[in-house]
Amino acid sequence: MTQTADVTASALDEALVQWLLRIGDTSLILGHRVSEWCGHAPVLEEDIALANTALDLIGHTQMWLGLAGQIEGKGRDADALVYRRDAMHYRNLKLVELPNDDMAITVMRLFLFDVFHQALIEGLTQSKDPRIAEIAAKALKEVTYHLERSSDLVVRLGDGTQQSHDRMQAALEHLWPYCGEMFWSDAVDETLADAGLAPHPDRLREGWLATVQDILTEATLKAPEGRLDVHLGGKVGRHTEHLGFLLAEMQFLQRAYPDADW
Amino acid sequence: MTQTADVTASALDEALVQWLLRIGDTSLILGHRVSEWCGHAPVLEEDIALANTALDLIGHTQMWLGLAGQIEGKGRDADALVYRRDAMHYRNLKLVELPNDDMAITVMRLFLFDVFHQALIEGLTQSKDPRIAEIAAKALKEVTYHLERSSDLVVRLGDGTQQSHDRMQAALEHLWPYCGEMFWSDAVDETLADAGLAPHPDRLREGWLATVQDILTEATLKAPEGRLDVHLGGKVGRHTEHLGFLLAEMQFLQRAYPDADW
Amino acid sequence: SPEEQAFQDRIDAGERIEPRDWMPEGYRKTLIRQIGQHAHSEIVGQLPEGNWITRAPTLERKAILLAKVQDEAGHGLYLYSAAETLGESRDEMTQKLLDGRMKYSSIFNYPTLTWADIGAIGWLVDGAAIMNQVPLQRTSYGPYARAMVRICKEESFHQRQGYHIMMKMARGTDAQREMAQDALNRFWYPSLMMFGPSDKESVHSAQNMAWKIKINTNDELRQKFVDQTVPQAEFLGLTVPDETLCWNEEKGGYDFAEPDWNEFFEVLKGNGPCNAERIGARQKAWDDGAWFRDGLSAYADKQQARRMAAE
Amino acid sequence: SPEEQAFQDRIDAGERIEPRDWMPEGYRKTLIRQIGQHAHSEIVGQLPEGNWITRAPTLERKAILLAKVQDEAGHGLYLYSAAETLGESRDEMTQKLLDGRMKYSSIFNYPTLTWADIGAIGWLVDGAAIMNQVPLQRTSYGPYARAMVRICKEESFHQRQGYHIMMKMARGTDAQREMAQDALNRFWYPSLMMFGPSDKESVHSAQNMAWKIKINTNDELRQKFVDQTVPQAEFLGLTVPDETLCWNEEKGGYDFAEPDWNEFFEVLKGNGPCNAERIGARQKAWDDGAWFRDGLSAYADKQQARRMAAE
Repeated sequence: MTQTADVTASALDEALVQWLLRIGDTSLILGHRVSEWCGHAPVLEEDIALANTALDLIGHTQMWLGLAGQIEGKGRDADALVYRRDAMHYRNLKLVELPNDDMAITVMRLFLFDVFHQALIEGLTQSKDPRIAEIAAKALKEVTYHLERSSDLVVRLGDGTQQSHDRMQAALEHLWPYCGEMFWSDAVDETLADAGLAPHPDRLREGWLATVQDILTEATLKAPEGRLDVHLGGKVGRHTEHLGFLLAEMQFLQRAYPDADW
Repeated sequence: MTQTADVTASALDEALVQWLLRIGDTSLILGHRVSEWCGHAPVLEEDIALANTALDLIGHTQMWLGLAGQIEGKGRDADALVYRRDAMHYRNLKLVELPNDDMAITVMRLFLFDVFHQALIEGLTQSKDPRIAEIAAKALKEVTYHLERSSDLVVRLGDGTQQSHDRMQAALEHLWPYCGEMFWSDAVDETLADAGLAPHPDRLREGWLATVQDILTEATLKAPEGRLDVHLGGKVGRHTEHLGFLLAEMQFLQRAYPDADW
Repeated sequence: SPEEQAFQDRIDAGERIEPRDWMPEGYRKTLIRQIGQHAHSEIVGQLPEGNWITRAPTLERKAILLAKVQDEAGHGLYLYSAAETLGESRDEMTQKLLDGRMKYSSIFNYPTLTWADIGAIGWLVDGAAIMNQVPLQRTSYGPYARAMVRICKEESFHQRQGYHIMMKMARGTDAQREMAQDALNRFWYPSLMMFGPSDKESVHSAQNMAWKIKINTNDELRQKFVDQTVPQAEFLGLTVPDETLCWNEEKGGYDFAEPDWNEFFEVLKGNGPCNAERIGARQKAWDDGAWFRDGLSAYADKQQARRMAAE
Repeated sequence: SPEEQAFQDRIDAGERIEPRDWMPEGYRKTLIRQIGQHAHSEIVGQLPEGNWITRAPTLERKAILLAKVQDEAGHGLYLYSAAETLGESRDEMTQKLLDGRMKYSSIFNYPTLTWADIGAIGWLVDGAAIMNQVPLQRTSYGPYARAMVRICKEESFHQRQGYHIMMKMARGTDAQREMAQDALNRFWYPSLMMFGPSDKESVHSAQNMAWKIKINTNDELRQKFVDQTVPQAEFLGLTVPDETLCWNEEKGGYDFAEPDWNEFFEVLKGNGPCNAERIGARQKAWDDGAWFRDGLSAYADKQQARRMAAE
């Protein structure tokens, strides 16, 4: 009995580490993309707001990956996980690694992700793992604010000029086939859900669709008819061609000066 | 006496290594920029021609930096020099590290550099150092062809449509203040010139101006009035902000997998 | 018709059809489509490999890869020229590529995620391409057959270079071996798909074979590819991601699992990992390059006018 | 005039001037120029530091840098607001920045080439900025003085963080120390230039001092900066790139070499290492963002129309 319980605990920990990498990497990479706007946003208020969002996401990354490293028990802290893994070992959603392109893509991506993220974090405040619940509780106010802000921008730009409407619609079409990965699940997600540690991704789909639909309607935008789940694989390390370039840039100093302390 | 001769020889070698890094790094970084066009050029013939130019330049890099490593005598081969130096130790001209932006910048930069490069390589075929003369002899046909091709394109695009003319003129204005670095010299260049190993950069200026002026006239373009030598420093390791990003990308694999053989 | 009969007789006799010869409309159209698609594949095929040129791990690898991508552009050039002899211009074909009326090989809708993918593409994708192309050196249309001769020669270099990369990786560090295995895992089935679905009973296929535009069935070529590739994988110490794979003594070849044809059709429909990126990149190159092409042709017009004025 | 006299009396009495108060046209114009230039410096100042956000070496450093750049945008916002109270809109000032009618601090025309530069900017550039700004908390124009109070509080954080980066680097590996020394070499003289050329005999300066828009002379501030910074450099074990530098017991401060004022004027004329890049980046942000700003204001108009229709 004890042995079985031990095996189960270790299998759970393994799944938990994977799950934490997924959520932590997703925060990191989205934060990175958002931070690329620093100094280049269309209006000063956006420079400030985007930097703020990036800061929140980097903060979440520190917590999620810190916990991942701790549970993994191989002496890797959040920085080691961030700066010393190559693309095939990253577990973020593909949605967040796509280039920013323009503010329409940036805003629309934040919105599509924030709807999911807010529901996920809210669910995680009820996690049976107090470490997860605690991080979620810290993050909840921030992600709720992110969602407010991005929904508001989607409405204003969707229902703005013809050009802003068209750009937002095009961004939506571009990003839609990447959204299904948020609800995709495998044994890792099953394990976490069964143990009461995290909501099953599948359970978040319906609420996401409803909220997204509401906001799109208000924004006079139209949900695409194509499949949501065309681009899967990020959660198991099969990424787009963009991630490698992002990491090469992000990791340069740690890779080039492995002995240095910063 | 012998000791003085030795010291002189070692001082010469030191200057020679610096000089070889300058020419080798310049070939490398320009080759890198040109190679970024692969698959993205405006017409198939350009895809081929640009890949060809990049190939030539990478080939020159192998020879120049191979010789640099050999003379340096610290066991660094061309790959070690290319993949394991950070930006402040790179010695290329700033001109070649600027982003491609568009084909006008790309073509104009190649032209402005090729005029200098062709004269330099031709001069180097007369170097008193047979190793340098040999490399130059190998490269001469290629750089002569580069110059033919880029001059031809400058003429055709300068005297093409109004738009192509304007873009070429804008590219010329953009690049002009970087050109002076080709003729800038310091003790390294003096040493090489005094020893009869390489033409003094200053001696190449007049010919460059004359050739450039001829082609620009044929291309119905106008040489800018501003200073040529606004942007110096690449030859002593003070670069633009662009080089760091270029190197992060280029060096990724060697940095991330220091023990690997490829 | 008698003309058609005479045409078929020439083909049956092993004669080459040349651009000015009479040919059935179906033959011409099928060839334009096939050669054009092949040309487009060379062009789009520059992108996944080009993706690693700036990150190649040594100068030598960089030079080899650059030369390879350059060869592909060259192949595109021969093939567009061959198709142009049939009456369709390169620009027309490019338009059809960009607006989706013409296809390119679906394999290029898969991403190159690690350096090992550059090896895998050379080894598997060029390997499969050669398998398809070698018989086409004997195709009935002269310009196409001659283009194939040149192309096959270069492709076999590329395949060897790709295999060499795989060898270095498979026999390298743990991380390299992991990348090599992962590349094989990802490219195996897409490579099998390169031969197309089984065409045993396709009427279309039968006509093309009669015309010697198609020489072997898809299944024959796929079998040949598997039989050639499996021992190569074993030599590398890599595992083909097919648990059902086993030697069939009786047929003298391997039994192997079919790729997921559903995925194949999805990719064909545009739902592959990189369809939008690939066409987007080509569209951007085309749009951004408009001023460049216009400039060159305006200059050519001016030169012509100047020459005429001087006469 | 009597108004002017009354105005000057208020200032001499240490009163604060507020937006609705009467003020001389010269005072207003000088302030708009000075506050606007300061605001522009915060905005353009995001760029050299922003250049390293995606490459910050640890998550903590990344977060600190992001927060710093965000603070700078915030400072820009306060300052534009302060300038707007004088009757010039943010968009007008932005236009003047982009077309060169208004300046920003020349220091931001120098590139950030290594991570140590992020340290050097915090330590030296923010250090010099604070030296300039602390007295301006007592400036005569209320909104400007209040903005300065907020800004100075944050800047001193930034300076400490910058110094901390330098400390880590200067006491780190050889490569790190080399970067730290190189950053000091490159940023020392440009930092000294931040106080501007000597203004001892400038009439302009005298008027601004009477108006309490300027509190100290450039030379006073520069001396103070050197006196504060040299011991900090010594503590780091770095060498200030000035061979003439030495303590002058008599004046109770350091003697030091003047920066190359020729370089200063060249950079001011547009010939600095990054002038074109900085303004180019701001112009691009402005142009690319036009549809975004238009979209938001179109929505605001529609909302207003809807509210009015509903009433």
